[in-house]
Amino acid sequence: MAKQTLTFSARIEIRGLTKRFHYHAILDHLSLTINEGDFCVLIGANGAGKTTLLRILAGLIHPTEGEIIFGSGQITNGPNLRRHIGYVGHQSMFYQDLTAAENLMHYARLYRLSDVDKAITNGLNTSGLDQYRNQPVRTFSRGMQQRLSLARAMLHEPEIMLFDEPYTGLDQEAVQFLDKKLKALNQPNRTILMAAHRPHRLLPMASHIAWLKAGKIVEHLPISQLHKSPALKRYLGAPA
Amino acid sequence: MAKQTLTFSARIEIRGLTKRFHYHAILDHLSLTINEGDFCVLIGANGAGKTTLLRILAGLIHPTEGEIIFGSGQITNGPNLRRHIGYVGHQSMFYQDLTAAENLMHYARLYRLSDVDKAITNGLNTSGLDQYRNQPVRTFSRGMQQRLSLARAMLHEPEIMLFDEPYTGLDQEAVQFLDKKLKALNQPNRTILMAAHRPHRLLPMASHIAWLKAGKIVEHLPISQLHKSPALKRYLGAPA
Amino acid sequence: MDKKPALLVFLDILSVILVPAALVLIVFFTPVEAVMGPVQKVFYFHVSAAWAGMLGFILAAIAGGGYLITRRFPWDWLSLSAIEVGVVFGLIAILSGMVWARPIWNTWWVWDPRLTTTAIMQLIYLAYFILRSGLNTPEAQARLGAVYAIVGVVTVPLTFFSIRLFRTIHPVVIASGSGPAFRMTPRMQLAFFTSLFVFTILLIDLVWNRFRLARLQAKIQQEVSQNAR
Amino acid sequence: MSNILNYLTTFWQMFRKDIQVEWRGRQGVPVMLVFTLLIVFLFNFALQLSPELQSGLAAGLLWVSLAFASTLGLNRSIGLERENSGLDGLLLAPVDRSAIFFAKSLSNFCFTMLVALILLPIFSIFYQQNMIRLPLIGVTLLGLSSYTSLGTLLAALSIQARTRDVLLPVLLYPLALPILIASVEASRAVLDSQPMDHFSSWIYLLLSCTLLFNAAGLLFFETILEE
Amino acid sequence: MSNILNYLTTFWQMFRKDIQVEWRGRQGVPVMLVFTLLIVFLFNFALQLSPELQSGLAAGLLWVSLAFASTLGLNRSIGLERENSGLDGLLLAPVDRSAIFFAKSLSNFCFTMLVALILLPIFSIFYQQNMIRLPLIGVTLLGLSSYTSLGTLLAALSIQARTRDVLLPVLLYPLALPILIASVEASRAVLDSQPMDHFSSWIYLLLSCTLLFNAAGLLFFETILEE
Ligand code: HEM
Ligand SMILES: Nc1ncnc2c1ncn2[C@@H]1O[C@H](COP(=O)(O)OP(=O)(O)OP(=O)(O)O)[C@@H](O)[C@H]1O
Ligand SMILES: Nc1ncnc2c1ncn2[C@@H]1O[C@H](COP(=O)(O)OP(=O)(O)OP(=O)(O)O)[C@@H](O)[C@H]1O
Ligand SMILES: [Mg+2]
Ligand SMILES: [Mg+2]
Repeated sequence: MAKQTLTFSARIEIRGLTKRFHYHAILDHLSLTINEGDFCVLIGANGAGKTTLLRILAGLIHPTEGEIIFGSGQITNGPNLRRHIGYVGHQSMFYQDLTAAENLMHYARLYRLSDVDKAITNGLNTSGLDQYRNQPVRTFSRGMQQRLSLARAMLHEPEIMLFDEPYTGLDQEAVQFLDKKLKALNQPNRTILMAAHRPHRLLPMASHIAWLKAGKIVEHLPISQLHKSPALKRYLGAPA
Repeated sequence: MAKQTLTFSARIEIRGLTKRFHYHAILDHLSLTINEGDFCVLIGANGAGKTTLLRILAGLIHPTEGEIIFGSGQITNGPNLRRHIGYVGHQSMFYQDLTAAENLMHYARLYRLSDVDKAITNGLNTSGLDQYRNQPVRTFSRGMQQRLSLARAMLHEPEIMLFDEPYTGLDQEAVQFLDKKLKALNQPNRTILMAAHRPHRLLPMASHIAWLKAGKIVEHLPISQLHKSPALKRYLGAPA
Repeated sequence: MDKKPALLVFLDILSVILVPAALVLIVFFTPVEAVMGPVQKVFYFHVSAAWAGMLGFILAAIAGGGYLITRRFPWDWLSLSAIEVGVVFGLIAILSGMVWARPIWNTWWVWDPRLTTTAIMQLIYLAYFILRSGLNTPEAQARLGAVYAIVGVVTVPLTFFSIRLFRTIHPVVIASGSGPAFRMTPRMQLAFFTSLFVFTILLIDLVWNRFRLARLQAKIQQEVSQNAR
Repeated sequence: MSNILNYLTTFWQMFRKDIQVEWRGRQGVPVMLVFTLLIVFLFNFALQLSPELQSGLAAGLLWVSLAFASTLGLNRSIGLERENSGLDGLLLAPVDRSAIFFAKSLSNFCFTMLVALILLPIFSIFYQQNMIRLPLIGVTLLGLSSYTSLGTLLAALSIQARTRDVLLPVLLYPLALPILIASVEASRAVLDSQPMDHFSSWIYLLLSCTLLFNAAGLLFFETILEE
Repeated sequence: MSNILNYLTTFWQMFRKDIQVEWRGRQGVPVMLVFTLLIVFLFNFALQLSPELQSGLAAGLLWVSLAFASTLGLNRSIGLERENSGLDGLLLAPVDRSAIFFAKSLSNFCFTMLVALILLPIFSIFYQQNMIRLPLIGVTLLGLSSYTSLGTLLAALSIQARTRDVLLPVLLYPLALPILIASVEASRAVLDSQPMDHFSSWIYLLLSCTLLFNAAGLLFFETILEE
């Protein structure tokens, strides 16, 4: 099995993306390019379409129009592309009757990881769920489910990571784990796109910020240029 | 219909509360008193039992042992008590096929509010969902659902408000609305108990803080006394 | 709303003329069948309606395929229109069959395979509407509706062949059946093929008109949702 | 006095909401209707019921298909309350939970009865006998009202299980057997134009089942809903 | 080559997971089994099947009850993937979606077949004839395999609808009718000890249905799952 990872460049180019629900365009000819190695924070009001955008990128919903080019565009949609993508959404995506370890095992096998056991132990360890590994996911609290979701999404160490408000429900300890993990992940060959409502804590880590408004990306700047957009600064407000 | 509100005092006294799942005690002889007019922030690690505690207080699950006394204890469980309680949980509790306005209407009628229309318009206004009032809840984004949940819980202006991470998924605008609303709600005859993971923004508003750990409340202090508990201060960490 | 294409106007007029013409042909031109009497004249519309209905369902499956390949809504409108019109024709076939059955078999309904498979085919396409109405977006309706229309079309040949598969009291005319068939005189054949033709024209006309209605509905919805915000 | 009024308000509001949701989605009644027809066709094929037999079977088939269909309706009606923990919302409301029970069983009854009323003329055609008779409608009314109150009770029980999707029929059918038998027997007697006193015992059985299950709802619904 | 291997790995992993979940909860098979027995009792009561009749009806009843029961199994099996958007997790995985289809239909088939195998001896006792015959088992195998592949396909269709709880039977039964008829006819022929060539056309019909619906799964499953 030749590793395709070698040739994959984690660049995302979105061109003229439109998504309509009942003829109402949530995303309206949106264009955005995220270069390999970027850590882009996606902000926008409730209902702006952040989740919709991320789900389209993850291949979970189909856009009405427009195209998305990953890397140099050789790998088009399908299993080979999905191998390079990790996604953490609003919901936890687990089999409620299986234990944490069994769920991770299932995904590890679907991703055909070479060392399944190590990957699982590692995932449970870093998310601090070791002691709950044999407990059915059904009994997990919200924060525990979120931790497990993060572990699941990082299991196969994808080059493109899509996070939809990943800090939701995490306690102080887990927040620190995620911060650390994000710093470790943030490498030149990996692209991170993260929807967040209170991005202040992320600003030191992230490289770019994109503002989704009325179906379009109205601002997309490196963090260092933030001062150039007073509107964006105003929207972000004071750190909470 | 005589208003019972006049005689109701919004005090919560929890005595020896135990909740076991499969013989494992999540809450273990927990005792806590929240006085009328308090705004108590409940903190604790993921899986500590915050949600369990709040759901027990809301009457959604029954404790294994222990008792809870509301007010002076005359009003025991049942409809009369539930009238004074508002709860915002992890889930949104709406009929997905009905619109936002219809859902609020349903609850307003169940609570037998005197001016249903005004209550709904008011609720939708303050939560900024006016333009979505006739859209089915099914199509709402996470943040919009959370806003609606808040509107629902406050519809009947209860004396006891239980919030489980109410800031989840809210954007900047909604956060400000909630802050303002909380300040308005925080009155001498109203008690607020709120589970939160990053309570720094709440500290100026709240009056007390309670720390749930290993099934017990290990600290319960007025905010002003926070400096007396170095462990708690360490747990809270630096403001994010 | 754009103007009706000339061909459609022509089809409209054609069907308005042809349906009464066929009726006249059937009533005055064909002989009265010896055994069954005048009721037998239901035959022409009965078979034609059943034929048109099945044609509609097959058309819907093809249009469904078109949607899945191109992902363009007009195909979906066509598929939906064809099924709606097909269901109406199917109902006409069943009702006219019932009218026929009453004097011949002395009952409105028997549990005969042909009758049952026809009714089941109707239910399949009623379920199609239930499926669509349970889906939230036009995209999902189109996509899943197309899959269902394609999978569902397998019952059409089954209904057609049911009289040839099972022992049945329902007559077989087309194909060299040996069952309780009746012979068609040349005049009967003329009327029969005429009404088949007329119903085919009627099907095309109705589907086309319904298709335009679907397009209009989509347009209105679009405008409404644009004005909403 | 004001208590009774409150009770009725709750009852009415819950009932109204069910009608509203059904009206919005228009899914329960059509699904049930198509489903009953399907069952009838399926049985006629699979069991190859011969025509002579069928007139006697009409009552049995009517009730079996109504029983199956109304399970669908019950599942949907209670699934509605469960989506996104809507049940929590109800439990929080300051209302008597038994009022919720009565409202739910009334709405379930209405939907199933509607299906039955559409079914009777269709059955009349299929089985060549006039089934649109007042006494038969009366029996259907009684039978369905006890069936749906039992069903509502058990549906509330079953949603708390992990296997809620499939549990209801397994709980419901055995318990509903007396109701079904009584309804079938009474319907058969009506169709055979027997005098009332020949089957009055079945009617009494149905009446007492209705009373019993409604009383059970009144007593136990609160207990069933709490977690 | 490595593609085929990948495909098989996915298939095997999905199948294994279904078995694991079933083993953990032990909910699908027992529920189906109890349900089939209930249906048999219900029919015997409601339709007042007389003992002489029953031997001819056994095949019909067997298939009707299997059809009903396996709908429960299908609902549960696909409900499993839906809970907490588990379906999203599957869609994210770098696997061929048709492999998921084959795995799901195999596991559904296994559970239903297990129920059928337990049912055959029970039916033998109820209807006083030996039903544990190899040809009958063969017919059951064929019939159920095409039934479950069609069912899996339609279950995937129906979970995307708002009325998913109740939609499946309405979609499935009419389309499955050919399968059911063929299975009933073939089973009847086997029970009457007819020679194979008397009912071989039914067997061919079943074989072609199996092929057809599996091909439909291969073609359409990807399309069905995308949102
Ligand atoms: C409710 C009752 C009936 C239904 C649902 C029904 C249905 C159908 C359908 C769907 C067809 C067209 C299928 C095909 O072309 O193969 C058909 C054809 C036909 N029907 Fe009926 N029918 C009914 C009653 C009757 C009765 C009572 C008669 C006359 C005794 C009759 C005579 C015929 C004949 C002669 C054909 C043409 C058969 C052929 O060659 O295919 N039908 N019927
Ligand atoms: N099926 C649908 N029909 C109609 N509108 C829909 C549908 N699904 C989503 N929407 C609309 O799409 C918009 C975007 O939703 P989305 O979940 O992407 O927002 P978001 O940016 O993630 O918001 P949040 O910050 O609250 O999570 C919302 O306004 C929502 O009402
Ligand atoms: N049915 C159950 N069986 C066994 N354990 C359970 C069950 N339900 C909950 N638990 C356990 O109860 C504990 C408390 O859960 P709870 O949801 O109250 O935590 P929480 O403090 O709200 O956590 P979070 O901050 O993540 O929301 C968890 O450890 C969970 O594993
Ligand atoms: Mg979102
Ligand atoms: Mg919690």
